[in-house]
Amino acid sequence: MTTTLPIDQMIDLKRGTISREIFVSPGYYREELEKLFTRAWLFVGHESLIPKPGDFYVSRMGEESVILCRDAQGAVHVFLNSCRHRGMKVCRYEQGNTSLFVCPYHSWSYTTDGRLQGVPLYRALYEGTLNRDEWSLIEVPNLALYKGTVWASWDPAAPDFLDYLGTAVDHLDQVLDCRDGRPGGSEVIGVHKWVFPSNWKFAAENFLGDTYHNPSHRSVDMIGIGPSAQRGQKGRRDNEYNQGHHVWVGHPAGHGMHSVLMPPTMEYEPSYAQYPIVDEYFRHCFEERKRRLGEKARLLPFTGNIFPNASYHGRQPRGICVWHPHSPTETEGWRFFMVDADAPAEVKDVLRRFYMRYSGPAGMTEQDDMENWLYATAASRGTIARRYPFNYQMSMGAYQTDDPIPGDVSLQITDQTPRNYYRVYASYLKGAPWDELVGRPSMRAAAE
Amino acid sequence: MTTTLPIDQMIDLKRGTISREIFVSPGYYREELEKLFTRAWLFVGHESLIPKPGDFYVSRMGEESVILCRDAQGAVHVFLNSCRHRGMKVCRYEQGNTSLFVCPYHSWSYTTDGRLQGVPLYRALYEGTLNRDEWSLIEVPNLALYKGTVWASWDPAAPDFLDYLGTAVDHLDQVLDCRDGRPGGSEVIGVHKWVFPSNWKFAAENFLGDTYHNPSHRSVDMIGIGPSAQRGQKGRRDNEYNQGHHVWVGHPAGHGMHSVLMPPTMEYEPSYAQYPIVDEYFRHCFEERKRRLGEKARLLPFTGNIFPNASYHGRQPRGICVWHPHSPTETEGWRFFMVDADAPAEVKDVLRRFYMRYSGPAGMTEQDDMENWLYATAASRGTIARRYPFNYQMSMGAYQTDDPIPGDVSLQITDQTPRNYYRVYASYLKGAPWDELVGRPSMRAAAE
Amino acid sequence: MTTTLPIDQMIDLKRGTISREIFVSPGYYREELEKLFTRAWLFVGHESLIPKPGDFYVSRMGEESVILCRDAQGAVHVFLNSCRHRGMKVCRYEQGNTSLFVCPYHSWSYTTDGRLQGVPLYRALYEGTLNRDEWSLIEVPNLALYKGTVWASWDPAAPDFLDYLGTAVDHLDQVLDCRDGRPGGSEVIGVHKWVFPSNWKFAAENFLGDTYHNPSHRSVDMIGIGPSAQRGQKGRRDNEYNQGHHVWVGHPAGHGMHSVLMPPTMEYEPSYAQYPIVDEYFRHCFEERKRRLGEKARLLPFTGNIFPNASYHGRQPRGICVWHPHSPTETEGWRFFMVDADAPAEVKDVLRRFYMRYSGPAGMTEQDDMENWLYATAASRGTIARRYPFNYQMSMGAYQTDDPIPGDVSLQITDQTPRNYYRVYASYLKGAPWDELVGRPSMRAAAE
Amino acid sequence: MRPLAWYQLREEIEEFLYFEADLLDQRRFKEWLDLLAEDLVYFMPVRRNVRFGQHAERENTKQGEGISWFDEDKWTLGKRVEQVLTGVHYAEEPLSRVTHMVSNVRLLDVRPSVEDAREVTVGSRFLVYQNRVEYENHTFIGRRTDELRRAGASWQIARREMILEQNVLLAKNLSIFF
Amino acid sequence: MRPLAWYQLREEIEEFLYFEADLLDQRRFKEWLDLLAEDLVYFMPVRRNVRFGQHAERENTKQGEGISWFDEDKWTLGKRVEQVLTGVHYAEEPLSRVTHMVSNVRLLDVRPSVEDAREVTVGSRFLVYQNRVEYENHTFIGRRTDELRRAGASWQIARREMILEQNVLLAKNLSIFF
Amino acid sequence: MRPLAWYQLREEIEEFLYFEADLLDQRRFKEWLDLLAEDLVYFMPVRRNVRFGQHAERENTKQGEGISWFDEDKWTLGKRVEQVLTGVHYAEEPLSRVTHMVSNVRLLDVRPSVEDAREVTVGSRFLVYQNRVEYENHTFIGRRTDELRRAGASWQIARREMILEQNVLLAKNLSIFF
Ligand code: FES
Ligand code: FES
Ligand code: FES
Ligand SMILES: [Fe+3]
Ligand SMILES: [Fe+3]
Ligand SMILES: [Fe+3]
Repeated sequence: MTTTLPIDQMIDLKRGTISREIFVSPGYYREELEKLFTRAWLFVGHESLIPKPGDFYVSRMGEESVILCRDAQGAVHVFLNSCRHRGMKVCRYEQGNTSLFVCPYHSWSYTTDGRLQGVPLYRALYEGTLNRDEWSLIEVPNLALYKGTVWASWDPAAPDFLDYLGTAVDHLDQVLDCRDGRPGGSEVIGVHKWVFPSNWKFAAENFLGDTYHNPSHRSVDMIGIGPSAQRGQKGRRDNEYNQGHHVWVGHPAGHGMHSVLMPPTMEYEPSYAQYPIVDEYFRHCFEERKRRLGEKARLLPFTGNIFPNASYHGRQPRGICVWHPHSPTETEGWRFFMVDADAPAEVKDVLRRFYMRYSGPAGMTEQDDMENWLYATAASRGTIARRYPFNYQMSMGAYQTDDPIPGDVSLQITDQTPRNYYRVYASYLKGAPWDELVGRPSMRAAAE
Repeated sequence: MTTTLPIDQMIDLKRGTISREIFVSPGYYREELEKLFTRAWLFVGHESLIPKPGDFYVSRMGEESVILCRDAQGAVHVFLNSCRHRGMKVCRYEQGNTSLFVCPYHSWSYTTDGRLQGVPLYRALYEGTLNRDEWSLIEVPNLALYKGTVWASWDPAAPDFLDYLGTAVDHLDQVLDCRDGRPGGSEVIGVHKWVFPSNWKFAAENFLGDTYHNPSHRSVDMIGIGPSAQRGQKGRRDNEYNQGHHVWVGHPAGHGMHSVLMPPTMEYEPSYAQYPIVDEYFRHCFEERKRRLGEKARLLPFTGNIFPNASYHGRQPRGICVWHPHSPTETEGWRFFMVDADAPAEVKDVLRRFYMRYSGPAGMTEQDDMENWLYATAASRGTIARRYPFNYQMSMGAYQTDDPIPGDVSLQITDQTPRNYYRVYASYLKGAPWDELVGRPSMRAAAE
Repeated sequence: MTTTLPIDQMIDLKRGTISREIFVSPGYYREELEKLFTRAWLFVGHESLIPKPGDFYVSRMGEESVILCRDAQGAVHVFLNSCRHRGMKVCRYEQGNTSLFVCPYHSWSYTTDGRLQGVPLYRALYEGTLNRDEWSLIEVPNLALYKGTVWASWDPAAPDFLDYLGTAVDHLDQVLDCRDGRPGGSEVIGVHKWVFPSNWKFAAENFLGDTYHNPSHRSVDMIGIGPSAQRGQKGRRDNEYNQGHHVWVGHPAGHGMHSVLMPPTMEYEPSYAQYPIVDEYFRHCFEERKRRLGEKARLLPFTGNIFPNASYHGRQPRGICVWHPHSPTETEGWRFFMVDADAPAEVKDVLRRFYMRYSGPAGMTEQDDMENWLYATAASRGTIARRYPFNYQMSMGAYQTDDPIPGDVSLQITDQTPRNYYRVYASYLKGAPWDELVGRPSMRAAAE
Repeated sequence: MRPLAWYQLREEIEEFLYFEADLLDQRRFKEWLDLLAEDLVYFMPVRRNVRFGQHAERENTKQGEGISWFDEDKWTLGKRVEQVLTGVHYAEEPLSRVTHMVSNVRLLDVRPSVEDAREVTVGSRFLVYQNRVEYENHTFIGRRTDELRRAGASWQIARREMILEQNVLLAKNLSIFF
Repeated sequence: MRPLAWYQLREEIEEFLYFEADLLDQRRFKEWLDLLAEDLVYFMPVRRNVRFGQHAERENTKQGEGISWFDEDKWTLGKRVEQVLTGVHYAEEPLSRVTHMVSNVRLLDVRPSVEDAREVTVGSRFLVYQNRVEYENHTFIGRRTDELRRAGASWQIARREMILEQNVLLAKNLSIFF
Repeated sequence: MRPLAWYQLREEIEEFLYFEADLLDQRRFKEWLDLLAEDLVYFMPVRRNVRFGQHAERENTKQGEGISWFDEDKWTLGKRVEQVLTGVHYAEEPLSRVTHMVSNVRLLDVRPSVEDAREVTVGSRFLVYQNRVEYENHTFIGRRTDELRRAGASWQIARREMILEQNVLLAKNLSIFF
């Protein structure tokens, strides 16, 4: 189970098959940690978690604990949560405010901008040998703040975050912008953290546009748990997308999403039936957004995944979920639940209640996802099972590029987004240059 | 602990020593999974568990879950319990009856003969790309039904099951045939499943004829727990074998057993002292069997192991136990308890009660086996310990071939059956051809 | 995480950095088991645990269980606790007295001097093949008894224990000798055993003279838990060392300690304020020791570590702690608590109570050590973390050799003892000859 | 020593909680719903690792604000029961094997009086053991505070607060009731 | 609220079960045997993963049929005790360290009457913690239903059904009593 | 059946132990100290694996001799509380999340009489669940025997013996109270 054959032998995009090995093998898992999570841009958190100078929030990148913090000058940093002296975790609180990170072991202390400040008995014991400047907290070389969200990459050579996002930005914006179209303005109202015995990629793929797994949610669809359920509506959510065309879009850098393109004539679809005030609020936001964004307003987000492991829900519910790897067969999920910071209290209350019953380990919808991810992972570990690849043949070739919107666009449910995702995944495992990773067309042709 | 030196350096049949490595090393364990459990015939179950069309029973082969099922036409199949789409376990029930195996993840569905039938939105999403016939459930290429028992091998080149069994069949028959000599006719009245921290081969060896570990059962022998214990008899069972000669027999394909050869003059040995009706029943069976089988009736089964991991108890108790590997140091035991399907209710009741107090994790006898297997495994993991091989020198050379019965027959307690077992074991790990694996004499000479 | 680059690339003594790899990598861990724990002298126990013939105490060496026992003739032995037949642990009691170790599995039995005595049915089954003398319990080729303590090495070529100890013996003596200066005379009054998720070397280093981690014990220092705390004294212990100079000493074979050199004029420092009788006793011992040892009496022990994993506390508290490796990130600690065998009952009682509140998992002081070792290990496992070595630059070069006492002596807190420790550690992993391991000066120059 | 009536009341309440546990472990979910008041509050906060001194303020998420594990009403719990009963709620199909152990049952408040107890605040501890399929094995341990309301001969649960002693949830799902 | 006698009886029964647990954990196995009626039925079924709707019929093996974990009489339990006392029952040598936690003690039925209680059906939960040698560590959790019979000043166990919430037994042995 | 007073007393004692558990789990450590008698003995022995027949003599270390896990007085426990309250006792910083489950509460002895109970010997079982930071997770299970002494309207703990069912301690620390 530790064989690591060339990754190209694992991923056959022509035939539309992908080996189970990459979902269970410790070998490929190690490669992911060393070649993928150390280069790709990863979601770290949200500025609303650290509004004031000295505020910090402990997050993760790959398998490692990192500190997201705002220094005394208000600048945002991301540090590895490990002391440079003998490695102790310098911050074991989840969130808070501080002027110094004092290591519990030998009391080296670091300022909120990472500088090694306090070294007990420095003059007597270290003067002339220890160069404090070389022993600051390990900081990510690349940090990006985008509409409240915080992203980081460990690779100094990484392209700018917006280049990395590329054409996926239009979709991500619909998640991060206010419901009435104003840019940004979201806040995180809570976070769920939990571990589950599944490979992290099952979770990422699920958001990449695996609309095909709808039947697995039959139980909630039958009973109705959406914001209008008490008025007898079935299904998981309101029908905001009724008038639109669903699109599944893959982007050069591996991002993929399921969005909806509404008609120019789009009308507000009554929602939140049991909460008139909320319905009214969203009707207002809808009209306002149409006015403000015009043509661009036609794009509504459903779900998506920013390569490699930052998934989002766009509207009902709304939030970002990161799939932190623990092992080939264990993942730690962190979901950041989002609302417009300036939404009315009643709106926020209705939303948070819906989020809780929909999402995460206690969510009626996602519990069934977790169950499938678990047993798909388990049943793929065996010697015989690993001889038979997974099937990714859905809608082969059925997409057009940059039409009607940027990216490889499919108008039907498709495995094109995962095929695209694993094309890029393979490039990381091959240590490809960034040109290829962010998918210059030429490169893509080559890789396909 | 992951060294995998040539297996021949681990097994020294001349000197009668075997390295501890093969009982603890992840490396050899992986080799077993890849080269042994993918080729050898494995016990899967019993037809009495799936009497009707559509009946299924979820079993295991090596580390993997498989579905034993009887299709609508009544034919028996064994499938890997994993969806061809994205690997989900298609059946998470232990036993039942169905017309379709519907995958919970994306609802692909398979008929009871394994064909991929339902693919949601096939025409729209897969037509022309997905060839349904190529994506049936993964079925074992070799399946054998023998007197109610079901066996399977993953190797298309595997010989017929009866060739594989070879001369071991005479002994296995005594387990599977009716007590009165009629062929077959057994039924499974229950199954125990449990996990224990020991290498699986300790368990297999125990049944291979390790009569030498008798002293480990001193506690039950002292107090008496057999079917006549309430009449003051000590020991674990009745003395059915009193008049016979014990024989330990090794077979070319690696099977080994401890049986008893009764004299031509054999008489029924009063048993089940506290249950006159049962005693009478077995007396009748004994006479009837003698009449029916004549000379062949002289062979009575004690314990045995069909290579690699299907062990049996022949009479008191009676059943088949499979040792499923979980890791080098963990095993899942499945015991199928057997009786004659047409035995009187009182007989079945006395037997099942005896089986329960004798066998498995709650069995007074086998609890002490488990304890020894656990600590023998644990004490063999260490760096120093692994430098000292186990001793298999008992009764070296003390056997004759095909006399008085087929196989290498020893008339005294012997390590010849395990020596023979590990000779074959080594051939599997060397990827030997089937001629060698089923032990053509020439081949054996070579290997020795 | 299983890379094993040349150890020299991990340890940079010139720069004063050591890679995190050796604290978390399974590869280096395996190397330690195979090249270090199989050669170095390890602490096994104390004679007071096995006073009488037939007494045994089950101990550990590295990952393995060993039996420390005194044979019928009164000679002390250390055996691997595993049967030569099929590996069963022959002794599952912690301590006791016996004339034979009877294996529960097949009843082979061994005398207290390790000879294989009982082999059931020997004549019938083994005569002529099994040479009993070759199948005794596996005994350590090197055993040393020193002032009550028992040490062993698996390497037949190992130097004598006293050569191995070298100049560290003067410090160890202060732990093992009576408080009044009489040689030896200690007894073990109890043992703590517990497991904790940390690399074993964090624990060893802690005793090697990591005085720098004092701030981590701020909580006990603030409240005062020493033998005089009820009289309002703060800190962890009495101020016995007030008048002395602290010294940190590294020895060629890798041993290191923190001791105190008292002035020739040293006076007894009142201690045990709340126990006049105990105070009086120690005053008497102090004077008596001064009289008896003269100049040598100036050396008082604080903490130390005999390479590789036998740590000690010298006075308050007093005992030896062994750090048994379980995995790269798990360790089993065994602490043997010591007092003078002939100390008055009240003294012993005061000491044991202090030991319990100070030491081990229930000890107020060491709980905080464990916490730091755990999270230092955890935070060093990550892919990024492993790219940044630990800092060992404290007091670089600030030591003189054999002045004022033997060894590399530093008069200030230093990383010289760990630097020296890892120099030797690297030699073991390189399979160096004993000359180098016990650190002939020439060799050391070479290695530095 | 308290008046006899207090102990009798405690016994009565304790029996009610044991009865409830039996309904859940026997999967009599609809009968269980009948024990819940129409205005039920069912709350399990998320716990956070905070600095000494900040626990009262910041350790637990608050009912009625932000995101907790559960902050629900009876309607939602009814939906959860409905979902299990569809037979296709895969996270509970096959059904989990569950044991609810309830201990440390304490009357924290009785209103208006012990003699005429119409509302009681009850503290207890729970250990909920969930085992499913073959190897899924979880033990959820924590503290409960319930508001019970007299309902004829029996009681109804008006409020339940469950303090699960975990930060990162060490389980894939919370698909069972507490 | 129930009559006082009911609660007194429950307390009496509960104390009996606690007393029994003490006998087991203190390894007073022979005294424990004295608590068992001559016609004792001691039953622990094997649990199976079945489709929704089939649980009542097929989830648990049945007492008196086929193979369960335990389906025993007093004689067999006596043998188990005897075996431990030989000192060479290696699965219990050295002896396991065991704690029986009993909770949720409920009177399910009292016959013929609370005032004259001769037989009672009692429900409870068990957590049996077994730790042996150095690292063997098992926690068995489940539900018990006991039939108790008045025997002079004390009680006897006439029937014990133990529902262990596991399918594949996650332990190497069941060498202890429940 | 025992006199009613006995059961009332048992209820009173049980409530006291539950109250104590609440103080600990709510981290009201100073209030907890007030429940301890000045001459308290707080004892947890080390358990050993010994041959059959030697248990009474050699299984557990003895109070007042040698080395146990805990063999302490009130002063030491006071120090332990003080240490936690410094906010820099890192083994408890951030504070552990702890649940104390107490069960099998039995009156083993009442002195001088049930009517005038001034001292009682109480047996119980404990399950102490400790979860800290993110993944540290420990369950300590065992048996307690307490000597309680009437102190005005309440009780004081004069002696507590805790039998933890482990040999090698399967936890990095014992930084909490039992
Ligand atoms: S590890 Fe942080 S100061 Fe030493
Ligand atoms: S995994 Fe089975 S249908 Fe998708
Ligand atoms: S293993 Fe010890 S006698 Fe066989
Ligand atoms: Fe989903
Ligand atoms: Fe056996
Ligand atoms: Fe320390």
